[in-house]
Amino acid sequence: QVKVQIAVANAQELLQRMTDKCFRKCIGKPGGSLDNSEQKCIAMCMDRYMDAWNTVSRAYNSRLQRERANM
Amino acid sequence: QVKVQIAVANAQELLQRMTDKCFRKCIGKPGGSLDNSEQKCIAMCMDRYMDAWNTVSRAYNSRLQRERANM
Amino acid sequence: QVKVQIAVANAQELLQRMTDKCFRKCIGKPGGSLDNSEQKCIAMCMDRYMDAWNTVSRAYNSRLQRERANM
Amino acid sequence: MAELGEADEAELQRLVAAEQQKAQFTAQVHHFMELCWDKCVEKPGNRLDSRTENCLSSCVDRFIDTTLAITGRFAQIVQKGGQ
Amino acid sequence: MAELGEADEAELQRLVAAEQQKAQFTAQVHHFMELCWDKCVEKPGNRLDSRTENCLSSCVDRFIDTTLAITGRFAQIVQKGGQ
Amino acid sequence: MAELGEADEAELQRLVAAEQQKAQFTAQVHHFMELCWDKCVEKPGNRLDSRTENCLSSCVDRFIDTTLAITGRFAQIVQKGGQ
Repeated sequence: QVKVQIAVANAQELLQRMTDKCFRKCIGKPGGSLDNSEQKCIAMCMDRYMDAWNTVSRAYNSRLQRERANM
Repeated sequence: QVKVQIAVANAQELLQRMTDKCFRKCIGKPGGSLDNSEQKCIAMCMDRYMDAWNTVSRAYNSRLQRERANM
Repeated sequence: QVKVQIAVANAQELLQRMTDKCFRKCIGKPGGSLDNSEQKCIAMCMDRYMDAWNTVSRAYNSRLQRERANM
Repeated sequence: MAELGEADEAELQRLVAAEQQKAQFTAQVHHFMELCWDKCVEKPGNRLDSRTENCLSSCVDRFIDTTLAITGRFAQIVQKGGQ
Repeated sequence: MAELGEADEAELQRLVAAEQQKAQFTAQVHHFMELCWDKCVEKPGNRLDSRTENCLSSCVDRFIDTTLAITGRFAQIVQKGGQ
Repeated sequence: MAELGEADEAELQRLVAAEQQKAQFTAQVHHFMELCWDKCVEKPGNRLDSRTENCLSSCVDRFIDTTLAITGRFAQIVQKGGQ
């Protein structure tokens, strides 16, 4: 159960940061509702954010392994 | 007394954030003293920050109530 | 030993903030390695950051003393 | 200090919960201000004009819309991945 | 560990208070650096020229002026509101 | 709850250490995202193109290079100062 709690906390942290970044990227001047292009932008931003997260994790992980190999 | 402590902590947090925002908005290149226009800008910035705080609180509150009504 | 721990924690905090600031200042679009001009920029940025830290500390300290003298 | 009776304890818990909810509300308003102040207020003037007021209210609503959209889509992705 | 005598305890409290004050000073300097570094330092050069040095010192003083102005005005508003 | 035997305790410590390491890794990835997302991703498109992917990977590596450069230089300065 502790593991589930950690996973939930991690997901919340990720969602919060993603929401902040995508709100800043996709919403210029906030209007009366999310228009179509804003909705599309948010969906794409979210998918790209998770792609980028994976790319960054892989890059960090492989760097850690190279550093360890050099020690 | 606990309530007073909470109120003081809230006021301090508000003052700190307001000071940061108004310093960034009103002071371009910092000079030898706060000149007249900077002083006026700070006073107005502070009043507008509190107005904005109230507007945002009301908007958030009414959204919370609409969401609850929809559940 | 507590003092050493505090000193280490302070140095780490300083190094982290300095690294963030100098990375933002010196690395535009990250390339395949740190090129020569980026390396020089980082070294200078680091020295200037510590100079600036000392200037800011002195200014803050002398202001604190002036404020105390006025009380 | 005297021991708390059961009724007092329930009352105390209710008070603590109410304070926590208020603190959460306040923290959220600080967060909105962080995002919406720079988006909506350019030069602070003599009063908050109606355009700025509308921008601030819309900023709150659009941010919540964004949160709901992202959370909903994320839940879908997690569910599909779990099958 | 031996028990602390009263004198030692007072000494310990003094030390803790001094460390707290230093930590507060350091935290405040970090905060000034956050605000003033980007305002005053453009491209880091071979030394901190006097214009940048003056900008940094003034930045600290103007920020403290701003804090005092806002805190004072806020106290006035609270007092008026409390009447 | 039954008392933990020595073997269980060692196992528990190993698990806690592993979770801490994972949490540190995740926190570091959040930090990279904070720095690299704005540097590398302009308008989010239908997929992460290879230029953006390279930028993100290089961003991580260059940031670590910067950290090592600064930490090494700082250690040198401290040692010289300590002589």
